[in-house]
Amino acid sequence: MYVAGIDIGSTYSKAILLDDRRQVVGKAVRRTGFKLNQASEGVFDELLKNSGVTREDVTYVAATGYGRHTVLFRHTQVTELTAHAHAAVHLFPGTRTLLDIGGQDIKAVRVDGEGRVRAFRLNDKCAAGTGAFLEKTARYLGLATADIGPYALRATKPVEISSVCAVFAESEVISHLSQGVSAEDIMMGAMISLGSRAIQLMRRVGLEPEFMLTGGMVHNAAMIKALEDNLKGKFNIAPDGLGQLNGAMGAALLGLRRIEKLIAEGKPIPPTAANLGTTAEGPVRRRWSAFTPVKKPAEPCQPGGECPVVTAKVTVQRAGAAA
Amino acid sequence: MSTTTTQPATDAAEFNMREEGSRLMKEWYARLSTANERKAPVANVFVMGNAVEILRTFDFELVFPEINSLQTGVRKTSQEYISLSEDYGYSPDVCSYVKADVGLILKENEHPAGLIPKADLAVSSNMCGTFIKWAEIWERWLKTPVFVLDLPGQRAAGWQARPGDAQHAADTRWIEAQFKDLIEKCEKITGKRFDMDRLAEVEERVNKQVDHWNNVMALNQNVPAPYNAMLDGLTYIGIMNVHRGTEEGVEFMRRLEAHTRAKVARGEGRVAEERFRLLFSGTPCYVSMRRLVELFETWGGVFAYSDYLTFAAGGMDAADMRYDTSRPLESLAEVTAMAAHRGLSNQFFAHERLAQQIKDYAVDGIVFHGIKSCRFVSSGMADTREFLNKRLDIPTLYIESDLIDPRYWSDAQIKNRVDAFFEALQQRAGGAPLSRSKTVSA
Amino acid sequence: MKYVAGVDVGSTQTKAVIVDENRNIVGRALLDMETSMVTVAEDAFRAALDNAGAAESDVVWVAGTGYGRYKITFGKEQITEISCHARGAVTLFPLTRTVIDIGGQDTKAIRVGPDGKVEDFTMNDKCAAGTGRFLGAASYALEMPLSELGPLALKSTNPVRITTTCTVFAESEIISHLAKGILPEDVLMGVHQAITSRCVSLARRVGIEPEVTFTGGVSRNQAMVKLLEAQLGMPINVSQDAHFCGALGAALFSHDRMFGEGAKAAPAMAEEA
Amino acid sequence: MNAQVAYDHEAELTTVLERCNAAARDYNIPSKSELPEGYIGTLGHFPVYFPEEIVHAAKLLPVNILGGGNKLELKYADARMGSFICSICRSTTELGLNGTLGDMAGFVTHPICDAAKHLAGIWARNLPDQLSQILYLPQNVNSPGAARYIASEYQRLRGEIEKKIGHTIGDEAIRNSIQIYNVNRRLLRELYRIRRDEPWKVSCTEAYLLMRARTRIPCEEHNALLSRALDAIRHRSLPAQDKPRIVFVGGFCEQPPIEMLEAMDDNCYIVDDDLLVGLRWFTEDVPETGDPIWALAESYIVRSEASPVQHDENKPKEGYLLDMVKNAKADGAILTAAKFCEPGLDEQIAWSKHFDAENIPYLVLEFEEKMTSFEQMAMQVETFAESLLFAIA
Ligand SMILES: Nc1ncnc2c1ncn2[C@@H]1O[C@H](COP(=O)(O)OP(=O)(O)O)[C@@H](O)[C@H]1O
Ligand SMILES: Nc1ncnc2c1ncn2[C@@H]1O[C@H](COP(=O)(O)OP(=O)(O)O)[C@@H](O)[C@H]1O
Ligand code: SF4
Ligand code: SF4
Ligand code: SF4
Repeated sequence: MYVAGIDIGSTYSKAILLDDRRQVVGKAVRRTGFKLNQASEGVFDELLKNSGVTREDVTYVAATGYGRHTVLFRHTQVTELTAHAHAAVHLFPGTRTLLDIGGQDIKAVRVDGEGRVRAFRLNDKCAAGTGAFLEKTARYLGLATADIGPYALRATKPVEISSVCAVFAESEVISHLSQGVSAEDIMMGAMISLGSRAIQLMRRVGLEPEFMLTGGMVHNAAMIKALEDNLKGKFNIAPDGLGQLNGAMGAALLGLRRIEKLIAEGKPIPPTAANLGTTAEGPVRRRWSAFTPVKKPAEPCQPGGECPVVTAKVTVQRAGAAA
Repeated sequence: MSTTTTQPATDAAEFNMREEGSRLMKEWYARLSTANERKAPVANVFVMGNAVEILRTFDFELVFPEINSLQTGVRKTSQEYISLSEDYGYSPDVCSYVKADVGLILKENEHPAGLIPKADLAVSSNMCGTFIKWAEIWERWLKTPVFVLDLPGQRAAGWQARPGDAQHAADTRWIEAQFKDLIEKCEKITGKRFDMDRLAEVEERVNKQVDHWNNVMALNQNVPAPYNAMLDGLTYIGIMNVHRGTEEGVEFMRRLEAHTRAKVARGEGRVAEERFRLLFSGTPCYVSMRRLVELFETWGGVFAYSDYLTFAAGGMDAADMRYDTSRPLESLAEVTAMAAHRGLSNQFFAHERLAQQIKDYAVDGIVFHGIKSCRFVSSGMADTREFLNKRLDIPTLYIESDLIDPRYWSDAQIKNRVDAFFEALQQRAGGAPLSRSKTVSA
Repeated sequence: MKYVAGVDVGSTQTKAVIVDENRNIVGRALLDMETSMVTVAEDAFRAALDNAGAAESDVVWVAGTGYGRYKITFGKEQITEISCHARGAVTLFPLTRTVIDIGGQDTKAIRVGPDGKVEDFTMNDKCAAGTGRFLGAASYALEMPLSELGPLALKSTNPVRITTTCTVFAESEIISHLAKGILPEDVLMGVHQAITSRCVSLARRVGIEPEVTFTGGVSRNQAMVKLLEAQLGMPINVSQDAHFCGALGAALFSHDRMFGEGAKAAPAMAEEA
Repeated sequence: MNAQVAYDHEAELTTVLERCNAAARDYNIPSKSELPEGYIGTLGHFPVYFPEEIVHAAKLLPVNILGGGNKLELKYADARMGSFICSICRSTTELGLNGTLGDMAGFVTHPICDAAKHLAGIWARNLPDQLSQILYLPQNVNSPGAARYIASEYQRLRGEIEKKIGHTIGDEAIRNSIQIYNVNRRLLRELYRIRRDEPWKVSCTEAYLLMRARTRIPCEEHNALLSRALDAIRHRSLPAQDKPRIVFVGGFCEQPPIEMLEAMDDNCYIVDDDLLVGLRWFTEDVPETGDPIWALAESYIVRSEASPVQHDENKPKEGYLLDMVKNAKADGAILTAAKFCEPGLDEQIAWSKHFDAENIPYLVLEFEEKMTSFEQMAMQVETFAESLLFAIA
């Protein structure tokens, strides 16, 4: 019996296949791109290829990540926080605080001994302080994502990027370069800035050791160094590149637990949306937010201006008993 | 409550305001450091609406948490305190004074100026809504008994309660009732009986002090202005608050007045060449105040006045606000009611007051300093500015930063705005935007 | 003939203008930002000299402005871009009361009095949303030069709404819209609308009075001009030289200093515009 | 299941909800000609609590000004407000400046926080024709004399309104209004009882819309709507789902967007909350006999809820929240605060630390009236629900 965990992140899609003894059978990582359902199909196909199994062999699929709802062949879904927490404690039972740096957000999570989320914090909707900040800086310096780490490790005198905006950081990079600061030092400086923001987020949930780092940043040795220097402590990092796959792993583990329970109770495995041939889950309740039942616009329409009032036409669905 | 002997008054010219001011502050902090040891009663109070006069009669040592917080800013350690409280859970959007104080609690009262004693009573007021939330932190965390003094402010535009009218009488009655309640609480805490005569003595001293204060303020109407309202003025106001009603406080203000008069007589100004007189509206950015003043002074701009000095002195800037020491408690309630009206507890007449100050101090422009932390000061500011812009032809500059949170000070941006402001002032004065009088580093 | 010059060292592009004794623009240059502000400023200045056919020794005064004005080592004076844009705009269009300047990193709104003097101004803080850089993100995502964005956007019939305000994330939002099969022009128009509404709300802080003059690099984008006009409900002035407005203002201040007293807008300039 | 009967109740509820939704989410003030029968004008007031009875007795329609929602584009307000002021204050200013609230006879704020208090001054400067005032609800309700002071403030308000409308407001009229509002508060208490006991019967969003309608329509009409709705809700037969029971607090002043409430409904049962707490301020009926002003003033002190904007030694706020959790048998709480809301943000910490000590799970969220993207928020609520249920296992 195999269970797959699929994590559709904003930047990368990750997939992992576990057998019933919770051993890793295969894994796959690819850029998410912008067609989310293609990403899930793509990463799943790759996973099957890497594991040498067929679709039919996979009993259960658990999805997570920001695109989890687009995985039509999923049996269940959990949020990435729940998934990360679960896998973290599975891999390192002592983990209590988790840091996940992804492409578009940072998450700090405090977990209990059973891998349950106790508290968490996410950064705001601003690219300063996410992987995107690093990638931007790297782009100005003409570096590819995978090269960032080794490159920055050569830094001798890092200069911090003080700009709070990932865009304005560019001018700062230019001005540093013009003052003769080396690109390595700038790159490392960017990581130090990012690192201090990330650790600050961890403090908000309470810095309880052990710590674990997950997400794509585990590939970046310089970033790990910047983080550990700031934290004055060590991060647990999953072996065999599982760090980035942590979310997928968590989903798969939770999937396994679920299926074990179903089997123990003698219940059948529920069908997926793909099985049923539907594309999305139907709305359960009426969405009052979808209407703007305003008799007249909230303000007089400006000539040529855009009308601020959206009067959406919604076909009334009768929810409840009759449905 | 003067236990330390004051130096006999020397010639006004010898008076070193800065040294004298910092000596008084140091002494005050030193007394605080030993207060708990000495088992002296301690009260936390706020700068506005605090009934200090009553507390003094019970010999309370006064802690001004706002001053503690601003001092962390002046001493450039605020970031540390703020970070501690943010790590504890406080949002970046919370008033940074509150956060610095929470940091202080987390650091077990270790303040750069000394040990801050644990309070036996906190007197909060509704002048600023945050005071109440702040006091609730002590109430919950440190179990400090909190007395919230409810001071009715102005109800609407265009009218103020004045002695003699029914509204003023009603407000006074309510405030007096609360004072009586507070006195009872103080008696319980200190085990002392309230002494009406001592209240009269304290009030007598406050009367003198306020007279000097008002004279000092008025002296800055001279050209050139003898002091910078946003640098020197901050020292004055510190003393005015912590030494309100003490002998030392009266003496400081007396000498300050003499000293300032002498300066005016000599025609000495704060800057070598006073080119623009400005009014500063809002609270200062303590971490970067020197830098800010420098940005202005290199252009020959001096702050002749600041409305901060009005409301942070407790709104006691009007001549008729003197205590009648023959009936101390009623008079305290009456004056407090009026001060609450004059204070910034509402926006009904902020613009009128500024318009008056523009005239009095003959300023060329107003600098509005919006404070991220302090919605008490910032909420109506932009609107006041709009209003003044429309009614009076006066140039204004609007900048934003924070009281003591250094992260909100963006030097390049503020410099850009200040430079552009002066260029505009200069153009108005008829010239092309010439460079500043001194060169300044970019 | 003696000349004065203004150099505007912006965050993305550096502009230089040479003005002669009669206040005619005789030379212009525009360079993309390279790694060093100092050299790019000098290069722009030289290029403008070449363009004017003037010798460096004939230039009697150079004023610097823009984000990197303190980096100009050869300049004699620095003036903020607020004063310079206002001056430039008032010179090009003497009836100007409001200046909207959208550059690579700043968006500014300036209100000037009937005498052409700055009365009030406001600019964006610490966030690149609503600046020219937002268009830069679109240009990167669409792999299309800046100059083609405007014309394409104008073809849109059904613009999408861009919900992200962050310039960095906007790039991915743009790509995801494209991936969903939305037409590039509709996405682009959405981007333009997002910038416009941010700018207009900024500009409203100083109060918008006609005439409005649009300056800065983004004024070269016709779609932005159209949208701003629609949102403000009034026509706006745009000149060929709007991109050089900051540098022009700096040059004119230099001119005042060297040849004139007082700052009377020269009608000759307005005719040329 | 008798589909016919159940369907009728559902349809009835839908009708009522549609009416409420239309009223609740209309930001316009009825003009003279649109006013409901018997009313001569409108008087706006700001959250949290306001003695609407006095206004109602004057035949003015009390309108609770709750900001502008997330569809309003700010055009004028940004110039009047620094960048660190909460959304409800900005959008309210916008509605004032753009003329939407131009028909009101007046606008009264209360000193719940500095931003709200200052709003009255801004109003007075920009809309000088309206009666813009601060009604000082005291922050020291524990000193003797507080009730007398509140009564004198109410009396003052009454006088101001009388001047504005040109005739007196009789005691009898106020007593009558108290009666009508008492009925309303009883109905709302019943609505909340159902939410505590059978949360699957009515969602937080539905309850909110039902309640919010009162901020725009006459209390009498609202009473009728609520009775119909409650009847329908009691007959509703929806199955209970496996969702955690949650108490939601922090929406006492700035209004959380409907989308946010829906995101919570999707993942939890919100069994109690402090939404529009001012409408439910009194925990018991206000006395319907005797001096009505005194009845209202005294009730403000002795028969009232706790709120983050009211300091009362006798009502520790954590205690009140803890009671809320206990009485509703909640599994946890969502502690929100509006961005830039000083009282809310301060209170959030106090609550969360107290919950840490009591070992009650909670989720901290920050919202803004004007937010338009809810994905991240929904994800957080979902994670919180998962952590409570661990439903997967
Ligand atoms: N090989 C690598 N070297 C350095 N950084 C990497 C590498 N791979 C990914 N990253 C970083 O990790 C981030 C993506 O991490 P991931 O956790 O997969 O994101 P998400 O889940 O948000 O899609 C990228 O922004 C990138 O900066
Ligand atoms: N040909 C063009 N067409 C449209 N937009 C342009 C063009 N050239 C430049 N821009 C826009 O102008 C911006 C630069 O404007 P500029 O005023 O020079 O800014 P700065 O002074 O900050 O460098 C660029 O970010 C770009 O978006
Ligand atoms: S909000 Fe302002 S006045 Fe109130 S406590 Fe904070 S700094 Fe002081
Ligand atoms: S500050 Fe910069 S990184 Fe942050 S939201 Fe704005 S544009 Fe994006
Ligand atoms: S949301 Fe908060 S800050 Fe805003 S008005 Fe209400 S209580 Fe005040």
